[in-house]
Amino acid sequence: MEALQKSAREALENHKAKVIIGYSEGSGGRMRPIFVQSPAEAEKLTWNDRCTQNLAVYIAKPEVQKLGKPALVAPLPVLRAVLQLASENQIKEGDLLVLALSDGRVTELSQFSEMEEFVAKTPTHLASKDQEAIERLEKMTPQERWQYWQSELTRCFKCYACRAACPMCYCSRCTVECNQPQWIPVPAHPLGNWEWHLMRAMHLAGRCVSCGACGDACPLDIPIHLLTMKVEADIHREFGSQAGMKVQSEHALSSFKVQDKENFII
Amino acid sequence: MARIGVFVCHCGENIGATVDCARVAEACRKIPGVAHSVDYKYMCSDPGQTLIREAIAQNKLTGVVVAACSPRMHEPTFRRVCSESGLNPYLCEMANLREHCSWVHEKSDVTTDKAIDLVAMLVEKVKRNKPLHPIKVPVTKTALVLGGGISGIQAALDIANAGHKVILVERDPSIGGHMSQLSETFPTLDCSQCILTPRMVEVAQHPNITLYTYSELESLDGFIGNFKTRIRKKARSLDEKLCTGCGLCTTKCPNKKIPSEFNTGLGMRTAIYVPFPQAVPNKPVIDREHCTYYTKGRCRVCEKVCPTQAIRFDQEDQIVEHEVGAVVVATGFTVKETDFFPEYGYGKYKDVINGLQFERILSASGPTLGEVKRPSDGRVPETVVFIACAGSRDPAKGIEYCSKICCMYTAKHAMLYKHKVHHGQAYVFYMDIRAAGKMYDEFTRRAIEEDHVQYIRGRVSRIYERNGKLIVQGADTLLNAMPVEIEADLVVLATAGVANEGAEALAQKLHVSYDSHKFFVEAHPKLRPVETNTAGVFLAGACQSPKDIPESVGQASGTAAKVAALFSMDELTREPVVAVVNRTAPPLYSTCVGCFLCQSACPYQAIEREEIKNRNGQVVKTIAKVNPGLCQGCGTCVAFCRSKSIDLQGYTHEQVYAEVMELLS
Amino acid sequence: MTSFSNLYKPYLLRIERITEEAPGVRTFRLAFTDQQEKERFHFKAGQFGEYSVFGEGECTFCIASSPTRSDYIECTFRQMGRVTSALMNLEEGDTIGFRGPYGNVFPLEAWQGKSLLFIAGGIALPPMRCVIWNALDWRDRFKNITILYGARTVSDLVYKHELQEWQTRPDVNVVTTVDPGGETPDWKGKVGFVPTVLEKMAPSADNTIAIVCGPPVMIKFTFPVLTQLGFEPDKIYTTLENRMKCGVGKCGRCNVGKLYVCKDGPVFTYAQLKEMPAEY
Amino acid sequence: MQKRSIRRAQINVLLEKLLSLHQVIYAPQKLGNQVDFAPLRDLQDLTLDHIQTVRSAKAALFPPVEELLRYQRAGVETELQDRDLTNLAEQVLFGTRPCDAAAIAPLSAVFTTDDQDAIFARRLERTTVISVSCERSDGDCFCTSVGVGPGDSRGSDLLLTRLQDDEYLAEILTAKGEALLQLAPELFGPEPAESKEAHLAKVQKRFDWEALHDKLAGAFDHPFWLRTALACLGCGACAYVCPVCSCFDIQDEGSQKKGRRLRSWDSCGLALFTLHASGHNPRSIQSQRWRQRMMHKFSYMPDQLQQLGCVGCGRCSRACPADMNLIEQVENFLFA
Repeated sequence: MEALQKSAREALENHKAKVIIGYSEGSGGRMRPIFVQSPAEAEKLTWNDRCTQNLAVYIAKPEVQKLGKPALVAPLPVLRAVLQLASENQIKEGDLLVLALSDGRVTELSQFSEMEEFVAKTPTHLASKDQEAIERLEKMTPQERWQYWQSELTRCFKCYACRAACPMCYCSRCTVECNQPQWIPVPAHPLGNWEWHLMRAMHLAGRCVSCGACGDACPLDIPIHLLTMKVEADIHREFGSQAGMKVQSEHALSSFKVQDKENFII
Repeated sequence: MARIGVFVCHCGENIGATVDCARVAEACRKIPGVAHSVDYKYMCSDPGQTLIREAIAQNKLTGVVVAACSPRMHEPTFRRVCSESGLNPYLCEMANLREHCSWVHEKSDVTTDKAIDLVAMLVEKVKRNKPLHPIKVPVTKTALVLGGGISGIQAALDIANAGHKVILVERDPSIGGHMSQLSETFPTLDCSQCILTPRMVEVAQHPNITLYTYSELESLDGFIGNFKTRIRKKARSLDEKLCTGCGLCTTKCPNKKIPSEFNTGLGMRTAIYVPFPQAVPNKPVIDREHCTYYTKGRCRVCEKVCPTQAIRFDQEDQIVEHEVGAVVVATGFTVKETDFFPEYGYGKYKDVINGLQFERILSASGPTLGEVKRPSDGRVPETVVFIACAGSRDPAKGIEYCSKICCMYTAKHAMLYKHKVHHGQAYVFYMDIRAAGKMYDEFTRRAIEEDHVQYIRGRVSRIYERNGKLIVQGADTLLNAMPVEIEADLVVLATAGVANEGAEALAQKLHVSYDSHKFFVEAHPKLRPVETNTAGVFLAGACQSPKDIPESVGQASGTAAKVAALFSMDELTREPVVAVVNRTAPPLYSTCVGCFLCQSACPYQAIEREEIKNRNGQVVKTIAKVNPGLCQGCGTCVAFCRSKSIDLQGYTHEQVYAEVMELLS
Repeated sequence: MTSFSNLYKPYLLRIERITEEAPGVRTFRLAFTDQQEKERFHFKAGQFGEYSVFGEGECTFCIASSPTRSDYIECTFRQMGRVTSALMNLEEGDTIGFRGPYGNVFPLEAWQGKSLLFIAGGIALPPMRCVIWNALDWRDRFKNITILYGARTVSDLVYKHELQEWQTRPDVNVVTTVDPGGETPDWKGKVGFVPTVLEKMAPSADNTIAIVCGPPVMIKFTFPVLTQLGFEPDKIYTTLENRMKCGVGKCGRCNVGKLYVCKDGPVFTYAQLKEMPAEY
Repeated sequence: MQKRSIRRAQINVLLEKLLSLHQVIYAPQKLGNQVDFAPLRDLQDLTLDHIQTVRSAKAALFPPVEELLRYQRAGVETELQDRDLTNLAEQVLFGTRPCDAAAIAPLSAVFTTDDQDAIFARRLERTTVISVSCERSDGDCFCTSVGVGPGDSRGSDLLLTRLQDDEYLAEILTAKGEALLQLAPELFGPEPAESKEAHLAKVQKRFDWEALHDKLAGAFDHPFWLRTALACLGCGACAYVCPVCSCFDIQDEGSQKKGRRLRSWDSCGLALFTLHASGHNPRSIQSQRWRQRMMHKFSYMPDQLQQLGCVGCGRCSRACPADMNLIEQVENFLFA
């Protein structure tokens, strides 16, 4: 904790960053994102297992951008989100600093190559509760799984907290908000909910950094992160690529390669 | 205010016998927005077309649906009719009542109902069609030909003779390619160099051809008619303008023990060298890897002896840039080395050689001056075993395909050997003899029947050395797999023809596809054999798959015809069915967020970046932009765009959605 | 059990006539399909309605025709989004939905005896056309009537025929202008932005009401000019166009401060606007 | 108003009775790790051992998706089918907390002031509210700061307060409450001797809403909004769990030929809420939208409808993925 506060303080004092986006103790045992702009405030920064928000989500926010160059307190998923955003041209090198957290140490990273190296040597497995939940779902029959998701997704009231909490959901106009035509129904009825969540899972396929922030954000505790995590794991297994590992990465599902079979094109 | 005209065609009995066309026309009349609906026996006939023309004028139609056959067949016909009647041709659509309905169903009411649905869907689509205009792209009438082998030479000459500029780029110091290495050519046994050299000279002297030898493609950008290319001219260490090609430097170079590439390692060359006497251009090049000056910092003999002071040790690679309208890829192939074959000694037996090496041994300009001498001791081999299909057609070796030329050149080799060593014995191990081609089968038969080459059907399992002889162990599968063992003096492997090293990297530079063997892939194996999937990039010769000389030349001329046809136009007209990135009012400007995943998904490199600037000239957003010259309208980007920011003109989200909703409601 | 009627159930109106005004801009003349509904229906200048294409949704426009002509209502719209695009595909004879009239009104009765200065830009003439015709139909109740109307280009001017008609009337002073570069060779009006032209016209503020409708940027530059010319803020009227859905002050969209534009507006004076948060 | 007593077991008997009369009972039930309001199918699922449900009971009066009408088109003619309100079920909100019951007043003020929203009004007419006073509270509760209390009877037809282990005080507050009593008078005992005050949760008053209201009036351009809204992600979680928030959207579903017009929940926190078709957005950044939420609840609604838009249930604080705690925000604002 002291190491994190020290790094943050130094980053501000040395003008390496104008704002540190980090975690602090919030209300009712919850953690809260904070925006530290002066060295004195750095003591509010903290880090523990309850920090589930993915802070990379704030990089694109206009109000945050106005504060100047940010430094992100970055446990692995945040760092991966940064790299994935970079690979999708949403961040430029030098736009931000990362205070990477691992094993209680803080590493200051400014170059993408440094971040890539850091990520490469950090294990990326899912949290055991998520892994177990996915395995439980995999063991279900299709009918059971259908039932499960039916009951979970029917509860959704489409507050879009999942989307808001996801650093990869940065579109200025989400597909559900495209109304010419209105592909995805707006209302939160079962069909509209299914279409929304399946569409989101597809849109995150190959892009999800498996941070789980969407599921944690859901006020109704719907484990939607399992959908994107499962798709991500499948893509990792089938194509060998993992989101948020490299800036110049080949996006498994959106890369045309000349050696791809392409009989379908002509 | 849509005023759509529906024209239902009976196509004679084709549709009329199965679908109640009158009922279709009547039902369509009731669709909101349909101002006119008729049926007619042959809509594509003159009277049929006249019906459409008159209806457009009388009913002030804003869109036309012709319910007839496949749009593949008559869409151009009906679009032309609309165009002639003052209606934008892209406001005309066809509902395919023949292939999609009458041909695949029995006559019944539900078949007619389906026909009505098909038309109604198109009516909803046409209501949302927008006038489109063909895209015009200017054409730079210069062709880039990559590779100076026989294919490249032929293509370059044909294009140049058609009156267009050609830039010919060859990686080696001389053009000529593999053909220049060959002794005689099948099936006529005329001297390869004798027929090739005049072509080489013609290339060098052609006013329309700019030749870059010892050069490689650095990059290719742009699109059909409008490519920009950068070519790396590797440093020859020589001022080519001053050099007269006298050859003094090559004779005086003290470094004489460098295996000659031209002679497939069977002969030696100097560090400053001309690859072969007939080279074009006849100018030497310094091999910096072996030159004593470059490796040890002293010598400079060539510089001293050069009568024109043409040597330039400090010369650097040079990048030249050209704008070209088309690219012919004719980079050829290579053959497997003998070290690929563990069963034949991993290349360690000097007297196990490949076919190309045997060509050099047979060649009058070769290391033995045409006398058949084996590499190990220079003796004339008394028994020579030729092994066909060395590597080819062998999935275990990862080369499933037939290399196509080996049967013929093996017959030629055996025949030429017999012509030169009359008492010698030639054996050919083969699997099948593939001699389809004009005078080809006759040729192999001559080898067997007239020159008494002994053909054994079977594979050679092993070669090993025993008492100075190569023991070739195989089986004769025509004799019940009877083991065969031959004591040979020389073994010639007809090794598989494979893609060049670097073919993959080149394909990526050119944005063309390649197969699992790294051969470049044609756009269609039958109907577009010389085109690639990248418009404006064409293929010729063995870079596509192993080919013999007649086929390579034929394909090169075919390619040249394609290029000449392209260059016959000042502008290319393209279908406007291309993707477009949406634009919205500021401050959003576009719903595109610039993730550029479409860019990596596009098979045609058609997605570019566009910077949107505000009034003060500051970049406020970078979004995707589709280059209409490159876009083929495949729709991959449309499907991929998460924010639905890309639409395919003529098949917009709105149109497709309206069609689907019409069907569902 | 109390009897309620469905607030969101629209009237069905038939498109009687479609007029092409400018590129992407059309006017529909609409008539009630139900005679009883027609007779019950009354509105005043400045009010708006929710027009619907069933299956696409609803869209908000002012009623562009005058309440003095009660056989029909008219609306003019520009193709912008989903509903207006669907409206574009409709034909004469088609039915659309209409809810309204909603909102407050221009207090024409209170303006009696005064001069009226109408200032409009682009597609914002329609909400004002209602007031203009209302005033012209009551011509003797007002003193001078001046109309300043500008658009980006000549082709973007809407109600071209009516502009001509007003121009030929001796009792109306009409000034039309297009933005620099938007003029055609035979353009006889002025060239220049509306606030600039207004400044040069320098109409008298004496006993005059100014009614301003236009894009936000035009309004922003017009108010200071009017103030400079001596117009009091409570003598300057405009109409706001916040996003709306319900039209009856419930859905929350058009909320500006403690007001709902749909219920407490859309007509506001400059004096009122100054008191409101700038969320429009 | 009369006071009676009722035992825990008899409450269940009352609910059974209501179920047998085909009344829909919305009641708190355990769902995974949460307690949420949902239509009660089995009394086993009922729980009262919670501080607050995740969602409010708002959905029973103002469902997340509501059909407004159906349409069908043939040629140029359109036929509208009005929403049939005669078959709306009688329903009971059971186990609402006093804050939830207090939220009905501001909610109906929105829907019934000036133009009556028929669907809402009809639902409200057919709704009976049986609230249960709070015995416990947590740090997110602040009902007392906004004029509500843990034993407040406002909005309830019947208010239950637990006195002993299984004995409840039953306050019959309205005619609908009286009807409940009449439904099964044998279930109710005499008025208990004890008053409820000692059994209510102690919710500390954190701020003075009138002071807040007054300060907000001049605070539209206060730098506070920009600073404090940095963490706000712009989702609708706070609005969707709120018992008062009632912004909605109207959308058609189906084709142009046939379909229905639906009303669905919307939120002023979502970026596109106020976006004009022209691309202009009066509230283009999140801090403006956050300000709107605060202003609307504590300034605009009291001015417009004489109702505070907040009942202090604390759900928004619990649901917020960025921990934008409302009490803290208010306290910070009052000191800012």
